[in-house]
Amino acid sequence: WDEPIIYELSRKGERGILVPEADQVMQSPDEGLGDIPEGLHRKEPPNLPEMGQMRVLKHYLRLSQENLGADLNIDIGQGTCTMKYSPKINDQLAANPKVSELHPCQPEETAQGLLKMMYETEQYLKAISGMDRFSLHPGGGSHAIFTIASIVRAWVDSRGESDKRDEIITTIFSHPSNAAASKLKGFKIITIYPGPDGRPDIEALKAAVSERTAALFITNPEDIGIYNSRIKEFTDIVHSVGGLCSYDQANLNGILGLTRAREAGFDLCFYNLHKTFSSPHGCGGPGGGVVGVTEELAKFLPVPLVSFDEGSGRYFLDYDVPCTIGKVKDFYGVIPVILRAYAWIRSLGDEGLKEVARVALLNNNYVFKEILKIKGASAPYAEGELRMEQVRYSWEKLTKDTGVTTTDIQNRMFDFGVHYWTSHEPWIVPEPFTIEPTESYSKDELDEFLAILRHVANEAYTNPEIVKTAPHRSVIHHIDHDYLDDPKKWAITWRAYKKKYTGYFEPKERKDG
Amino acid sequence: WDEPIIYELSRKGERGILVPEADQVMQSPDEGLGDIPEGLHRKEPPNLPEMGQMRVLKHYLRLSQENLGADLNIDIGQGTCTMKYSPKINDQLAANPKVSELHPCQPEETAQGLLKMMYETEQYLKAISGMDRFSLHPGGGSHAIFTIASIVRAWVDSRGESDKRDEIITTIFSHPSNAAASKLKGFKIITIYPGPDGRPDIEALKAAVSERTAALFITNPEDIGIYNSRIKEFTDIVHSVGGLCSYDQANLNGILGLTRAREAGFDLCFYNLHKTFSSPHGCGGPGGGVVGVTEELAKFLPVPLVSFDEGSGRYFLDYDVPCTIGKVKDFYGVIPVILRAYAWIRSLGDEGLKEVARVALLNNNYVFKEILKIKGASAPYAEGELRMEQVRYSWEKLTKDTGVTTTDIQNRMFDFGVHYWTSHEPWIVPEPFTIEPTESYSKDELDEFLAILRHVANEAYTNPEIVKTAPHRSVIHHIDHDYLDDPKKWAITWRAYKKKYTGYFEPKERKDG
Amino acid sequence: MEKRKVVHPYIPNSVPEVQKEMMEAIGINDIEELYKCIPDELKFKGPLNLPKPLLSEWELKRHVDGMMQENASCLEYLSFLGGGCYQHYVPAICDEVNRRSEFLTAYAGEPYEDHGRFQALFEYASMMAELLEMDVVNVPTYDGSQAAATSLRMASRITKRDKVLVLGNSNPDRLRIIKNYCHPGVEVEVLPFDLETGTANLDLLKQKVDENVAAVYFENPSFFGTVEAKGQEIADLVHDAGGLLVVFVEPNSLGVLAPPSRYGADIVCGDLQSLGLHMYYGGARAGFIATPDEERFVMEYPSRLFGIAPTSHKEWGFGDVAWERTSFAKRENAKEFVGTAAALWAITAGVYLALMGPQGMEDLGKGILQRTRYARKLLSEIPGVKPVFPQTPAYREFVLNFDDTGMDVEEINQRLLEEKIFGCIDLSKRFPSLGFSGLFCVTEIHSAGDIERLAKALAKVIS
Amino acid sequence: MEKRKVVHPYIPNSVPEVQKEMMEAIGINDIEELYKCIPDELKFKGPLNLPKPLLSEWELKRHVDGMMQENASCLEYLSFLGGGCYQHYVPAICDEVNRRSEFLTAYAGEPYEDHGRFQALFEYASMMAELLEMDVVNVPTYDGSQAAATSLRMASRITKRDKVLVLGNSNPDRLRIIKNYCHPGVEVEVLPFDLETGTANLDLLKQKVDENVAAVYFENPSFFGTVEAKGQEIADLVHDAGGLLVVFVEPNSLGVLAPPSRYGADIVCGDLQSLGLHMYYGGARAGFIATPDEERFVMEYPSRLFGIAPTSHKEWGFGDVAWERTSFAKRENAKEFVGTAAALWAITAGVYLALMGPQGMEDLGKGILQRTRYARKLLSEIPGVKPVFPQTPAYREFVLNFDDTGMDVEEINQRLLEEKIFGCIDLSKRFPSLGFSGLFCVTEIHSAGDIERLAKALAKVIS
Repeated sequence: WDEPIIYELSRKGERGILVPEADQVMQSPDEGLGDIPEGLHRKEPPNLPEMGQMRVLKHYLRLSQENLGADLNIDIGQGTCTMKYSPKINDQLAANPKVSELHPCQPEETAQGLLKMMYETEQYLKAISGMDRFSLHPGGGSHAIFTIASIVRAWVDSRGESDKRDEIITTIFSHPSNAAASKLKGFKIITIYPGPDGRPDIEALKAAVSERTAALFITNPEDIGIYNSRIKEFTDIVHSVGGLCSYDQANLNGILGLTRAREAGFDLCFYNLHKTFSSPHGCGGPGGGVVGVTEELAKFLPVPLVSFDEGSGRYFLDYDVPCTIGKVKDFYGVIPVILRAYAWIRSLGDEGLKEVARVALLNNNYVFKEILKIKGASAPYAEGELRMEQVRYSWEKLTKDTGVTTTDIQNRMFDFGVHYWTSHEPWIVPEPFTIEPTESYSKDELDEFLAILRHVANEAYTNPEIVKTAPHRSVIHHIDHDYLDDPKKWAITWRAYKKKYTGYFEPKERKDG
Repeated sequence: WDEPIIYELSRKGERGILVPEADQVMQSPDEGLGDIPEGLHRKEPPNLPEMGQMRVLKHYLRLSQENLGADLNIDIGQGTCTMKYSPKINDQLAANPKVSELHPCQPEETAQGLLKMMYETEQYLKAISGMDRFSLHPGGGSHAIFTIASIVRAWVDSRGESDKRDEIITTIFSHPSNAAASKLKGFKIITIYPGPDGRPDIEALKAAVSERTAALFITNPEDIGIYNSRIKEFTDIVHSVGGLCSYDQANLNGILGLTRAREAGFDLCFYNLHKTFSSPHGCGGPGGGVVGVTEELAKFLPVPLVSFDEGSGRYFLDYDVPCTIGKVKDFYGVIPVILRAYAWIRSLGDEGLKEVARVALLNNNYVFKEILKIKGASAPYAEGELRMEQVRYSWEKLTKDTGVTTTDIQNRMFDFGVHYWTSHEPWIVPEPFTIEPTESYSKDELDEFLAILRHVANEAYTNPEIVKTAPHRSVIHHIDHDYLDDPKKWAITWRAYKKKYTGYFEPKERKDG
Repeated sequence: MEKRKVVHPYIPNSVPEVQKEMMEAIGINDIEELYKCIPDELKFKGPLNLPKPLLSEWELKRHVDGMMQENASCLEYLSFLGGGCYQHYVPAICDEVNRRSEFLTAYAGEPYEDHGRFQALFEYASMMAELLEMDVVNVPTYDGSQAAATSLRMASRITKRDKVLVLGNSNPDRLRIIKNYCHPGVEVEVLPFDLETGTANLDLLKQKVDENVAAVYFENPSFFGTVEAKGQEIADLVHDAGGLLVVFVEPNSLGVLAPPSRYGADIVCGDLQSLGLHMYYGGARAGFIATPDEERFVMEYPSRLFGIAPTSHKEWGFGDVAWERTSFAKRENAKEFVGTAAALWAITAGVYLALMGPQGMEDLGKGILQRTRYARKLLSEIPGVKPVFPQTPAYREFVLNFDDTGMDVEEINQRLLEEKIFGCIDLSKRFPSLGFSGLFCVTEIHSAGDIERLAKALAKVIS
Repeated sequence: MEKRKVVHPYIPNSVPEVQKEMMEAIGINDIEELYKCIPDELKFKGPLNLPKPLLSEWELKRHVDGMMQENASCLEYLSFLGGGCYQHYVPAICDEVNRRSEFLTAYAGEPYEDHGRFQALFEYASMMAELLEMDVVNVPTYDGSQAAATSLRMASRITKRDKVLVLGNSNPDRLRIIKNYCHPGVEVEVLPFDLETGTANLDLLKQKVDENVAAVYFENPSFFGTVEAKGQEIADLVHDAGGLLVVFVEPNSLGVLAPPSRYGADIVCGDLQSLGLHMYYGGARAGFIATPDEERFVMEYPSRLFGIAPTSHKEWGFGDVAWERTSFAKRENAKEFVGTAAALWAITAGVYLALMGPQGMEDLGKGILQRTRYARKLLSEIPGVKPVFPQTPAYREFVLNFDDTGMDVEEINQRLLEEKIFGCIDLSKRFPSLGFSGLFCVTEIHSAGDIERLAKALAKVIS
């Protein structure tokens, strides 16, 4: 499709949908806005497109087809993000009007089904983590980290150590939000880098901890797919100086049911429901992040929790959280996402969840072995060891040999209808890419992805031009990035575009003219 | 996508969905089939594909993207079929479990909402047609014609004229099923051809009628989009010899609310709910055909009808139809389609329905004027007259000038992402195509379609090769039709393919070898 | 105050300014000029007698959903109704696929633009072919009854004979459809079934089958749920007389039961409703017809048949096989007629079969057999309740007799309704020879608890 | 009898033979070898304490739907609840689009593969920009409260000041979120509202606004539904002191009410729930932030911003604007943090705005104003019921006081519940200064009949 910007489809007078008119009795005799003062009237109608319903639908259907969702491609090229299958039945269950048409303030007795679901979900998460209490509020992984940082902040404050414990330690292969959200909550950040085996350097940690250490925010296995076997030592070290330990388990997929945060010595942890727990990613949300804490920290959780009253046999919204950080999100969490996670857990059970992790490991190591055979590819760190659920690879050699970079490879992979992502910044691993096969893909699909990767790597050696000039089969061609970074050129809305340009990017007025 | 045949995706052991097991108490101690005699056991499991759920979904999503539905393209190239907008809200209403999860034999008191909807729909159809009673049973337009032919048959038989009245008259521009279904019901077919103005020749009709005439089956306006103003004379002529008149209003779109079957003298008529009444076409059904008759013929309708009992205030399935032809379809009609039609009528009302017809005429005549300006295109018959809701055009001149045929044009139109159909056979109009813009498309979309058509016609004159070798941008390329018509070569299932071929169409054994 | 003209969301060009522009292009001043060819006396001038439009979606939704609120669905009530329409589980993916705009709103496109539709329907036919062990399967007809009727018409044309024998344990509504469809031209004789077993009366068949008989038709399982074990004998009988055997089969039984082709059926037909379609008050149906890959069969189909074909670039191509058979090509000289029927339901059934796979179909069939046995046994133990055809194996449905309860079936059903149970289909009127009997149905959706709930309610009702 | 291993439909490679094949390729004999790096003492060996799996979809669906059956939805009960979550009509197309696999399951693709997602989000921002009359709009945050909190943090960074003033007639839960989000680093002072009008106390503001104040924040309409008419005065006040004005606005009011940019707001924020999202028990939220197109604003956004850019072939291209601001690029040196938030809801809101168009938004706003007036008037006529802030115009919500009824709000709500009505949000505890008061809400889905039903029920309940 060569689908125009929606404003180019507008035709004055067309209507996409009609609104229920106020009945005669409710209409005022005048045409005006009643008691709204003149100054607050909108003088000109908002410049929204005017389109018939079918054209609106067609526009968005066409745009939808210009996407590669997990349902459509072999979506293992987005490492760290656990692009697993999101069962359609769970979408159907979440679309039930008995879920979607509930108001958060309706009497609890009329929402018992939903409250029970939330309560039970918490019980399952407790079993999976070994933690004592969960908040289902956060809207995503970064939000969960922010919530944890808020709890650490409240904990520090509650101990009167606000000025003393002001450092949070994290690792370079942990998600950037660990550093960013902690900073927001007023902590200084100390970042640990990996040792030669790819695992965070325990000596660096020892050097970093002190009575200023508020907490350790760490992932394990980290984004490079290597499990830190000494994780308990890490948490012990931090505990020894009185700090807390927070486990970033946004992606739990490689160890689900195999090992738990509790036994590894963590005080807090979180899961992304849109990763391990299968809720779809929705172009970047709505997702869900759930935060688990030990008994000691439960009193800091945001309100309300969902509790059960034995007496009345009723579930209720529990605001009795003495040191609560208050709220981090409107109402009680991303309900349709939580419901999907509930259904997913229920459909698999104990054995199923463990099989998820086992097959995620199996798939990943199968792909790992095959990628290492590709000329130009390598997997830095921990040579000879197997990996967990994902691997961060490097095209360093291929780039040296051919000049083709991981970004070039990325653009070329699109030509074959598969997604491929480089990696989070900074690129400690040179020319990186991260592959996470999850449990959702069959061997045949993994083989197909590998064949494409092999083909493109081979092209890099035999016909680098075709890779460097990719994509060739995308809806669009090379984008000029200058228009995204220069304040004079960027246009973040059509309104801004129209102020800066006429026609196709013809500047309205000369700059510095 | 280059999506394989589903059997190529099968992997032994994979499962797409699990079935609820019988509880322990229901399981027999043995693993066998209980009392089913050995000879009836299936010995080898059916050779169905074995696939994980995500892969099944992906397969069908990819196949879906390889279609041009009305929601996706400017679907005005399928004349006679009224490819209008099917409102999504109506799909949503039909998906209500209070509709989809009803059993046809459940007590009528538990299906009052649905029965009322059916009853009301009949009332609306009566208002629109002027007829006295409707059956909602038939599954489509051809099925409605068959139902009408069955009624005519029963009527003839009931009068003891089975051997005498054995002819049905139709016209060449009426849908082929008028002839075919009547033939099936034991009638001889007389086909009337158009006069120079494109309208069925009234003299030919006069010559055709006799005491053998059971009925006239006619469309108006016919597929070529010309309204026969003398239609009342036609029905009078047939009535004068004691025959019935059946109005094929599969497509009512050009005259909806503007003129009715009753006033034109018809005894029977039918509508396609998936054309005029907006139910989606579903790749070729499920559709719906509704048959309307005068009071005199109501006693022949299939059972049950839906009636209302004043006394109890209840709607009920009415089997009291004395001369019923019996049944033509399981249960009571295509409920989700009927519901959509109900909702569509309710959303538009009297004025809205008339506006549908008016805009269908407006759109068509706008397109008509523009197409006549294209070099090589013409619209046979009734020169200088406007058209109704569609037009049958001809590329006769273009083909003569350039050698490019309407089929070539068709294949080339696909390259621009629009649908284009030639016409029903036989091609009385040479190198035909039929355009029916309906009321659903904006002027901009009509202009876009016209621009494509103009472009392709121009290519025919300037670069005929590119048209003749089209399509160039389809998922697939030129198909060898020999494999569809030769019994030795055709394969209607993968099972048959595997018996005839190995690899890619390599014959398993030499023929005549 | 002048009323503003409604610009309807479904009719973009109802904008007055646009209409004016287009009228100018056409060269008219008033839209009415566009239908001046309709004679004045035929013009309909009054308002249609219709209720006020519900212009906003919300009002429409509120109205329609509100009306449907008066229905009680089989998700709310516990239902044991069958009789040709069955409550099986419909996988979410089936809905997902058939609600896709691309499938839902496609229609008659050519193989080049609608490649996906052709492939999906070819695959549907291919999977059905495996289930049935037949090499040709059509693009579906309106419903199973239409498929049955056409199968008999096909048999008549193939054998050039004009009489068919159908067993009396068939679905009586289906027989009405067959009779109308075959009239005139093919005589349909209904043979009484064996009252002892609910299956074919072989002696009677032996008398009746002769060289005038184009086909014998039976359903397996029958309308009563009884499984016909004498298929091969019947096939031999009719084949010996030069006729064909037509069997109407429940496809979802074929994970465990032998397909009719294994006991000699020449034409197999049935309905797809049990393969992933919601019940829709009996409104979701699609009929299949399967035959061997022989020209004498293939050329008699009225339906479209999609075949696979090579392309110039070695892709999988598809198209219509033997198009010239159809009424699209040949009008009254075609085989019967063809039109828009039920393609989307075939795609859906294909999705269902792909999800189920061989193991799923076996699990399904086995589970239904287990439940049928359990339910029949449990209910038969209730005092006053007698199983009908107790010696005959049953699939999914079975008949119980209530003569000893002193109640008629309608009353029993009415009382069960108070327990929020849809009980059984009353056979008393249509099969008086069975006394006060009812037809019960269980599927994979019924748990032991559900069946026990019925048993308890039934015991209470008739005690 | 050995139990067959479950091959789960979601885990294709749980087939034992496939696992064996893959293990061979890897060079291991047992899957456990894959996690031998986990020390034995950390390995979790017992079963997780989870209920038995519901392996079939049917069992899962029956279980979950059965559980949800215990809820009573706002389609079954007549609801007048608002307070931050609103029952507006969600057009079918909104659901249709956001349930499309292609949008639902896409994630972080690049502009070349996910062109449609980028365009849809750019268009969303563009339509919001017109509604708000602002030139920059972000890819949304988790919710409106997060947007409000971030807006205040942005204001603090822009002005390099660390104190913000927020009006006390704001949503109290939102203020809790703001306070936690701003701590530490930005001090949040809550100013009492004018008890007479339910709007800003201008005198108090004049005292409080000084050169330490980064921003003044208010909501329009306020938590009480009151419309703030003194926006320009407040803007002038804070601008004179070198601070910024941050306004949280209800976007669906902007078809009739002036956007905050017209009365001097520098940063405008809010929630998208009212633009085509179902309520989901408060679970469907997305926050927007809008500012002028000035570098000092743009560079302070933590969110992603999608811009339009030319391509080598003159198509419309898209990409991330000023990526280097974000925590993806800069970790702790970024502006706040960013992660997966609520993109799908933004696409949905875009669909909503495209469907509504200018006329739809005007009709919507006008209709809500009419209903608000009607409901407030009708209910206030009931003896014992007093309107609170009676002189202040209200949008969608309004407060009623029940002091004279002798009943508390909880009791009234309880009694209304018996009439199948969800009445009002009880303000008694959180706003004791308002006495026994409740917050009522009406939207375009309420007919006059609905409102009259409430009035009748309320009159009955308190009489």
